This record gives sequence, C-alpha cells and structure tokens, in this order.
Amino acid sequence: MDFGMYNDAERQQIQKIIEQKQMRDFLKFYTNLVDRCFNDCINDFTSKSLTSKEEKCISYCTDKFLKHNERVGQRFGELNQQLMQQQQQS
Amino acid sequence: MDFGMYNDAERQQIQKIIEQKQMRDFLKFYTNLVDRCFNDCINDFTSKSLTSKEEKCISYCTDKFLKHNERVGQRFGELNQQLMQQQQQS
Amino acid sequence: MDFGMYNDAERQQIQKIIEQKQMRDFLKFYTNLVDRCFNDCINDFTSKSLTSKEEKCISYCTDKFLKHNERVGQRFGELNQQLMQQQQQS
Amino acid sequence: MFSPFSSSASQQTVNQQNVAMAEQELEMLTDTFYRIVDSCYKKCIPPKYTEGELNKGESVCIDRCVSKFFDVNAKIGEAIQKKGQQSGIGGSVTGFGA
Amino acid sequence: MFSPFSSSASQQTVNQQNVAMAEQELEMLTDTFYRIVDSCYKKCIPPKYTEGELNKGESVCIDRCVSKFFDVNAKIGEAIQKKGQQSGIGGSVTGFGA
Amino acid sequence: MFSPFSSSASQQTVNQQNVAMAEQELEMLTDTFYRIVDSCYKKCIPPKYTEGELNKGESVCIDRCVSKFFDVNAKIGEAIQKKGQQSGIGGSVTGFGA
Repeated sequence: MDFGMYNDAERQQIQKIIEQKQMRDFLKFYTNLVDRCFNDCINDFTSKSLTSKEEKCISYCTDKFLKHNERVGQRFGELNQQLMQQQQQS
Repeated sequence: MDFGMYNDAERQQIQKIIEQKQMRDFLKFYTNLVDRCFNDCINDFTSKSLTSKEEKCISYCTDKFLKHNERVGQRFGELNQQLMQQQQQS
Repeated sequence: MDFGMYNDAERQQIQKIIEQKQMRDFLKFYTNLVDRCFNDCINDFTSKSLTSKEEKCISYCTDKFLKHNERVGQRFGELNQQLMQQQQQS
Repeated sequence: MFSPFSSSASQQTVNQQNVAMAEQELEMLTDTFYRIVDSCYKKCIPPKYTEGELNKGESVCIDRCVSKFFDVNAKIGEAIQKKGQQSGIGGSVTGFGA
Repeated sequence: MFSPFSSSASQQTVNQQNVAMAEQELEMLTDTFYRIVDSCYKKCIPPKYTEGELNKGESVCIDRCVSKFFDVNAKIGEAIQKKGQQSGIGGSVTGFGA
Repeated sequence: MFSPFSSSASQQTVNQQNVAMAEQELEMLTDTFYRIVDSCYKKCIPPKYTEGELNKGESVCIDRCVSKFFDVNAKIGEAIQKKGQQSGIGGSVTGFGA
C-alpha cells in the first residue's frame, strides 16, 4: 500500500490495524494448510492412528504449501508494485 | 424485506446499512466472478501471457456469469415475494 | 474451554457471547445442511417441482447430516477434553 | 414520503434491536442469494464457454434450479423444526420471506 | 457456584482483554469443529442416500477421521512452531484444548 | 521518519474515513492474495507429495499463474467498468495496486 497520502497519526492507527490483522492472517493460513494437507493425505480409515505413509505425506505437504505461499507472495509483491507505479504515472 | 413494521427513523438507519452493504456485495460478486472465470478458463501455463483462446473464454465467462446473476436475481425476487405474501395470509 | 482463569464478571460476559454465537452457529449449520443436500440430491432439471426420488434423498440426507454432526461433536468433545488434561499436566 | 404533519424521523426513537434484526435478515437474504447463484451455476452452466449469452437450456435450468432451491430450503426448514432441535428460532431461519 | 461471602460479579472488574481472548478461542474452536464436520463428511459419507441412519462403516470412519484430524492438526502445529515462523503465538494456535 | 520540526503525530487529527479506507484496501489486498494462493495451488501443485520442495515445473507454473491471475483480474475489472454497471466505484475495486 501507498501510505504517502496519510498523516503520521493516521499511519500509526493503520499500523495498529495491520498488527491485529497479522494474527488473524496467520490463523487463516494455518487452517488452510491443515485442511488442504488433511484432505490430500488422509484417505485410509482402516485404523485410528496415522500411517507412516500419511505422516510423510503431511510433512511434504506442509513444506510444499509453505514454499508455495512464499513464492506466490514474492510474485504478488512484485506485480502489485508494478501496478502501483503504472497508476501513479497515468 | 417488509419495512412496514419500522418507523421512519429506523428506516433511515436501515437504508444507510443497505448502502454500506452494497459496496461489500459488489466486491463479493466481483471476486466470485474472477475466481470462477480464472478457474474455468486458465489452464495453460506454458507461457506467461494470456492466450487468445483464454481471453475469449474470460470474456464469454464474464458475460455469462453476469447474465446468470441477473436471472437468478429475477427468480429470487419473485419467489421471495410469493413467500412473503403467503406468510402474511397465514 | 477452561473457565478457571476468569472471574465471575468475566464469565457472565463470556456466557452472553456464547449465547449470541449460538444463533449464528445454528444458521451456519442450517445453510451447510441445505447446500450439501441440495448439491447431492438435486440433479434433475426437466421439471420445476421436486421429484419423489429427490424428496426422499433430501430427507435421508438431512437425517444423515444431523447424525454426522452429532457424532463428530461427541468425538470432538472427548478428544478436546483429553488435550486439555494433557496440557494441564505438562 | 414526506408529510408536513407526520412526526419527523429525527424525533422518533430508534429501537436498536429492530435495526439489528433488519440487518441480520438482510445478511441472511443476500447470503442465501449468493449460495443459490453458486449452486445453480454449478448445476446449469457447463464450464466451457463458446458464447456469452445464456442459451435456452441454461435459462430454463436456472429458473427450475432457483425454484427447487426454495423448495429444498423450506422442506429442510420444516424437518428441522419438526425435530424440535431448535425451538424458539422459528420460521424465519430459512432466510426467505424476510 | 453462589457463595454469600464471595465478592459479587457486579463488583468485579472485567478485563476486556480476557473476554476478547475467550471470544477468540471460542471462535477458533467452533471454526475447527465445522471444518472437521466438512472434511469428515466428504471422507466418510458417500453422496447417495438410501437411508437416514449412519451405518456401521460410516460411524467407524467418522470416529477415526476426527481422531486423525486432531493428529494432523497437532503435527502441523508442531512443524510450524519448529520452523520458528511464528514465534510468540505458541501452542494455542491449533484451535484445540482451548 | 522522525523530524524535530514536523508536527508530532499526537497533535494531528485522524480522519477516520481515511483509516477505514486503508483498512478496506488492506482487507481486499490480503483477500486477493489468499485467493491466488488457493487457485494457483490447485492449478500447479499435484496432490501427491513425494518431496517437500517445489520442483522446477511447479515453480514456473506458480510464477505464470500469479501473473495470469493479475491479467484476468484487470481484464474483468475493465469489462465490468465498461458495462457501466458500477459507476462510481472505479479502478480500485480490483484489489490490486492499493
């Protein structure tokens, strides 16, 4: 976001909102991660405990989802910045 | 909705809420539209830019989704009004 | 939840929040139920009214979804309580 | 709507519970609308797009789909009420006829 | 719970942060519950309905599915914490045992 | 950022509409981010996991997927504006460049 249009007091308040949002965003990320990996990895209900195959799948899925988020975040940031610059020039 | 039960002051406040809601509703409509058309039309990741086939698909999908929303809205309004009349008679 | 850490006044306020939440939770349960059973049971659009086969499906689906919710609720409660006890011991 | 003899809106007292109720009904109504849009799109519009218009078959399907959604909604609402699992909430939970 | 000698609730001060924390834990707990309902329905209940009861296979599947969801939730929570990507949020993020 | 000659933040008046606008833009931006994460995961990551790394094909697919999502978002935003169905909301509805 471009904060150039806000005064210092407004920026302070916006900063507070961002901090409150971070906790909610982390929870959303975490629940998305659990839902996706559970749905993709757990398909054997012949026993109550996780099989070693399922445990490995969950571990790979967690890593992959984290890296996916990171990579999308990088591209998202770059493209969003390009867009902002285009808007300022036009 | 049936506003007959509210006084003028209440109606004014409800009107304000409806106006605030319209912006949120439009955004929801817009994000649903983008998600659906992206998911239905974009399946080629051999290049970075949209193919002409994808562009055409997005354009058709946008038009169709708009018309679908409109038609559902018409039927929804009619059936909802019927329901309200039935409830008032019973 | 473990309310041991709250004083009486706080518990009263939390109790109020729980009551307000129950209405929202019921609505969420109800809309999930309708969406699921509609999507699973209604696939014939050659006529405007529900077929007897569809009506039966909706009825079974409703019962099954209710019982599913109940059973998940029982297991959820048990496992959650176990977790709380483990956390207090550690 | 203006009448010189009616009490002006600014002098009326606003019952906040009334306003909150209206807001909740409005939320439910639009939520239901969006859920129907979603369900009926999946049921009636095949995801390959060769034109921007709704064809005849799609249009008829949408009309019937909305109608059936109302019926299913009412039917399940009644079933739930009969089971008495939510006494006291009553008929307006269906999100229709608000 | 009432005792004539304890300070009455109305005289106690309410720590709004405590109440907000309880509210958030409650939200997380019910959110988790609904996500399990959803996931385990997809895993255990085939979408053709020939009866309203849960049969034996479905019931057992549900029990195991809920149990496995708790295990996966805990496992991923630990993995995330180990990666230290969210220092300071700690064990309660899992939405369980709240 | 500190300058001894600028008026201190505590003396400035906060325009609550500005703050609300910033909050809404922030919500839209993160909402869009999560929707891209979701869509591109479905498009690019096959749900069988034999390693925790993103392989070359997946990485390239993600980059192109994010880029195409931006393009589709812009294209649909323009189309909607051209139809004039939402005059007055303007370019910021796309959730980008906020």
